[in-house]
Amino acid sequence: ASGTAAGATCGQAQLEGPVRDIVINTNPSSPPLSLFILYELLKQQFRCFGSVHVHSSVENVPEGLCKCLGNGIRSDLRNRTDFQLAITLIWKDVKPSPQMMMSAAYQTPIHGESNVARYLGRILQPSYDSLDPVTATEIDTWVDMASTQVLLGNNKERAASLRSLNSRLGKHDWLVGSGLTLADIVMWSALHQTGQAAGVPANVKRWMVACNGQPAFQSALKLTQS
Amino acid sequence: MAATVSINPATPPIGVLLAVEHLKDSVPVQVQEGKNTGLKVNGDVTFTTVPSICRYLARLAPGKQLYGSNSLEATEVDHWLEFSAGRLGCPADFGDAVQYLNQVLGPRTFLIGHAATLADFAVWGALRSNNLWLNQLDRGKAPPHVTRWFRFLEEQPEFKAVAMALPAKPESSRSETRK
Amino acid sequence: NTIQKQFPSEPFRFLEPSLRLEFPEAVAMLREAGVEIGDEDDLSTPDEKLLGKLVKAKYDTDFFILDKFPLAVRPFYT
Amino acid sequence: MAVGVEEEVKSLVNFLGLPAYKVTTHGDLKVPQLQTSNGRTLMGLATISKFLAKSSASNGAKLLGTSPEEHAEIAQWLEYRVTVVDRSVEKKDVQAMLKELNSYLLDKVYFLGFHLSLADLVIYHGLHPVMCQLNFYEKQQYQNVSRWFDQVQHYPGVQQHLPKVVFVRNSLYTSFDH
Amino acid sequence: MKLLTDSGNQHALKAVIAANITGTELQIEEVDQASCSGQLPILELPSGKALFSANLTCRYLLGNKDADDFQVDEWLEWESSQLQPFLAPYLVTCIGQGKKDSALLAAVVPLLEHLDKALKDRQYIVGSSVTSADVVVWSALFPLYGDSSKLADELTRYSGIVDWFQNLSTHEAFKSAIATVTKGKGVSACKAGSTSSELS
Repeated sequence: ASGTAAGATCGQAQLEGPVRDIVINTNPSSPPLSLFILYELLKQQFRCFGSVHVHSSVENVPEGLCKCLGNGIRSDLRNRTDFQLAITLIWKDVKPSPQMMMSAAYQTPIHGESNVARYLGRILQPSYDSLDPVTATEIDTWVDMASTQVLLGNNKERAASLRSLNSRLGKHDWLVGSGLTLADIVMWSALHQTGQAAGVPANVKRWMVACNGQPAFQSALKLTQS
Repeated sequence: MAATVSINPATPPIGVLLAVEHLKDSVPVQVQEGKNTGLKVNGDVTFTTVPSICRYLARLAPGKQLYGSNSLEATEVDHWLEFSAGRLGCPADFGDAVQYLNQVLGPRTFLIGHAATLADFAVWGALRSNNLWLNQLDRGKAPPHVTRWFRFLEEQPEFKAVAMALPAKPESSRSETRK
Repeated sequence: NTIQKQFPSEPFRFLEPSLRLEFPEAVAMLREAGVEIGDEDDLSTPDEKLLGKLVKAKYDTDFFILDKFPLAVRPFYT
Repeated sequence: MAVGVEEEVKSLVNFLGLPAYKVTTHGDLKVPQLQTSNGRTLMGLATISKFLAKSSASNGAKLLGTSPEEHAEIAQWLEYRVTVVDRSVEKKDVQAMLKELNSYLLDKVYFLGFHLSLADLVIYHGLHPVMCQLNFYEKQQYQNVSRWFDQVQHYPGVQQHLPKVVFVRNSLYTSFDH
Repeated sequence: MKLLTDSGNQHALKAVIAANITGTELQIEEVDQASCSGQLPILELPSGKALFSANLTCRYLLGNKDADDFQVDEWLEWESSQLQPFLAPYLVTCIGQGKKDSALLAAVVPLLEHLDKALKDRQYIVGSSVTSADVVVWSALFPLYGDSSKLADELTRYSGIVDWFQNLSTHEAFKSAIATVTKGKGVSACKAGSTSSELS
C-alpha cells in the first residue's frame, strides 16, 4: 500500500481502521474559530476523539482554550482506536498559524486556517469538493477572500470584502447556494477574529445572526465571548 | 461550449495559462485578450483570481489529477495556491519563502506526488513573473533545489508552450549560467 | 505501558498533557512510511527509532507514551 | 551483483516495446549475452542496452540522446554501471559511489538533466539492490539519489518486476542526529 | 576543449590519440588527482559539462571517424569491465613495483588470449580502419607492450597482439600522443603514474 492512500480519508467507509489523527498546531493568540465549528459538524458524522495539548513553546494558555474540544466520548468507547477520527489540537508558537499534519512521511504541513478548513470540509460528507465545479470553486473563492483579504488583509481590503459580502447577502441568505457551506463558516470565523463582527452592514448582520443560530456554531461563539 | 478566459497580456496569469495548456485536450478553453483576468462561468459567476480559475479548470477534468489524487493532496494543492499568491508575492517575505520552498523540494521532483499539479503551475508561474527570482537565478544565487525544479519544469511541453507566449525575461536572465 | 524517550540535541520539546499513542496507531504510522510489520509484531529497535522520528515530525514532541501493546507482544506488562 | 541481469534485459525489452530476445549469461562474471534476430551475439550489459534502445523505433531515439555530447554522456553512465555500480560490493565502496552520485544529482532530475534516458534505466536497475538495503537515515543522507530513484521508479513502465523502494518525502532527521 | 589529467596517465592516451586523429585542438592541463572529484582524465565539454570516462572521451573525440558499430561497443565495455579489473592490479604490482605475482599474471592471460584470437590475421580490432576499440585497448596495453625492446616472454607469444600493437605504434597519431602524454619518457612515465593513480 502506498503511503498517500492514508490521505484518502473521505467517506465513512474509508475511515474505519486505526484512528486517523489530524494534528493541528495553532497559536493561542488567535484561535481558528472555523475549526471548532467544523469539529462539531464532524462529530455528527463520525466517532471523533478530540484532544488538546499545550506545546512546550508556549506558556500560560487560558484554561478555556485547553478544554475547547469536547470529545462526545461514548461510554462504550475506551480506546483511541475505537474512534474513526481524532483531532489533536496543539497550542503552539507557530507562524503562520495554524498548521496541519496528517502524514508525517509524505505531506508538506498545511498552512493557514482556510486550508485546514478545506481539509476538514473534504472529510465532511458530502465533501464540498465533490459538489459541481462552479459551486465548489465559488466556495473556495469566498474562503480565499476570508483568508487573504479579511484575516491577513489591511483595512482597505477588509472594507472592500465587507462591501462584497454585503452586496452578495443582499440577494442571498448564504454565501453560496441555498444553505450553510464552508464559505460561511470560514468567513464568519475571519470576521470574528479580526474584531469586525460588531460593526457590519445590515445584510451581513442578518447573515451573522443566522450563523449564530446554527447549533454547530455554539462552541465557537462561546470562545469569542470568553 | 468552450469556456473563455480573458487575460491581460501585460501581466499574464501564468498559472492559468499552464492549466489551460495542460488541459487543452479534455477541456476546451479559449484565451482572449482583455483588460482584466477573468473566466465567466454564467450570468452570475465570474472567477477573477488565478487560484479560482485554476481550481475551476482542474475540477472540469478530474481525471487529469491536477488537484492531486486524494483529499490530502488536494489540500496540499490549496496550500501552494495560497503560498504562490501570498508569501511568494510579497517582497518582504520573498527570501524566506524561497528558502522554505528549497527545503520542501529537497526530497521532491514535483511539489506533490510524481507529476505536475496546480501547485507546480501556480508556484512556477509566480516565480517566472517575479524579477527578484529571475535575478537570483541569473546570478546563480538561487537555492539549488528550487533552481533544479524551476529549470526542469521549464523543459516540460506545457511550460515551453506557455513560455513562448510570454513577454521575454529581462535580457540578462536568458543566458544560462552554468558552473 | 512503555515510555519512549528520544535524545535530542536541541531543547527538549514536549506536550502537556503528554501525547499518548496506541500500538495500532504506531503500526499504522510505520506502515505508512513503508515498514512491513504485522499487527502483533514487536517493534524492532530501528522501527522504534523511525517511529520516534515520525512522531517528532507529526507532533513535534521528543516524548510520548506508547500504549496498549497487543498481549502477544508484551505479556509481562499487563 | 549481476544476479537478475536476464530479468533486467527483459524489462528493458518490455519498456521499449520490443519482441522477446534470448538472453543468457556467460562466464564467472555472468556477463549477459543476447542473440539478435540475425543470429549475431552481443556481449555485455552496456552494449546490449544500447542495442535494444537503438532497435526501438518508438522510444529509442529519445533514450539515446540527441547530440554527440548526449550520446557520450549516456554511454559513459552505462560504463559507470558495469565498472562502478556492479563492482561496489563493500560498504565503503557503496558509500563512496552514493556520495559521488548524490553530488552529481543535486541539480538534475535525471542523469542527463531534465529528461529520462537509457542511463537512468540502466543505473536504476543497478542501484535497486543498494537502495533496498538503505535505512531511512541513509536515504535522507543521499537525498538527491533518493529523489532521482523515486522519480525513475514512478516513471510509467520502468518499475516492472522490481519491488518499489519506499522513500519518505520529508526530512525526518536533523543534522544533529546520528 | 580542455583535458584534465595527471602525470603519465596512460588513459589520457585514449583522448590524445583520438584528438590527433581528428585534428581536434586539445588543451592539456595537468592537475593533481587528489584535487579532482572524478577519476582522471576528465574532458571539459564546450557546454560546460564533463566526461570522466576515458573510453567515451575517445569515442566522443573521434566522432564521425569512429565506426558506429556494436562490436566497438563490446570492445570498449570489455576493456573497462573485464580487462581493467585484472590488468590494473597486474600493472601496479608487477610492472610498477617490479614484483613477481603469478596469480595476477594468470588472471590477465585469458584476457590477452581473447584479444589475441580476435586479432589473428587482422590489422584492426573492428573493420578495416582504426576505431576507438583499437585506441582504447592499445592505450590499456601500452604499459605492457610499449617498450618493444624489453617485452617479456609471456607477452611475446601473443603474436596477434604484438603485430597489431606495433603496427598502430607507427601511426603518427599514436606516436605523437605518446610523446605528449609521457613527455618523451615513454613507458617509464606510466610506471609512476600507474602506481599512484590505480591504488587510489
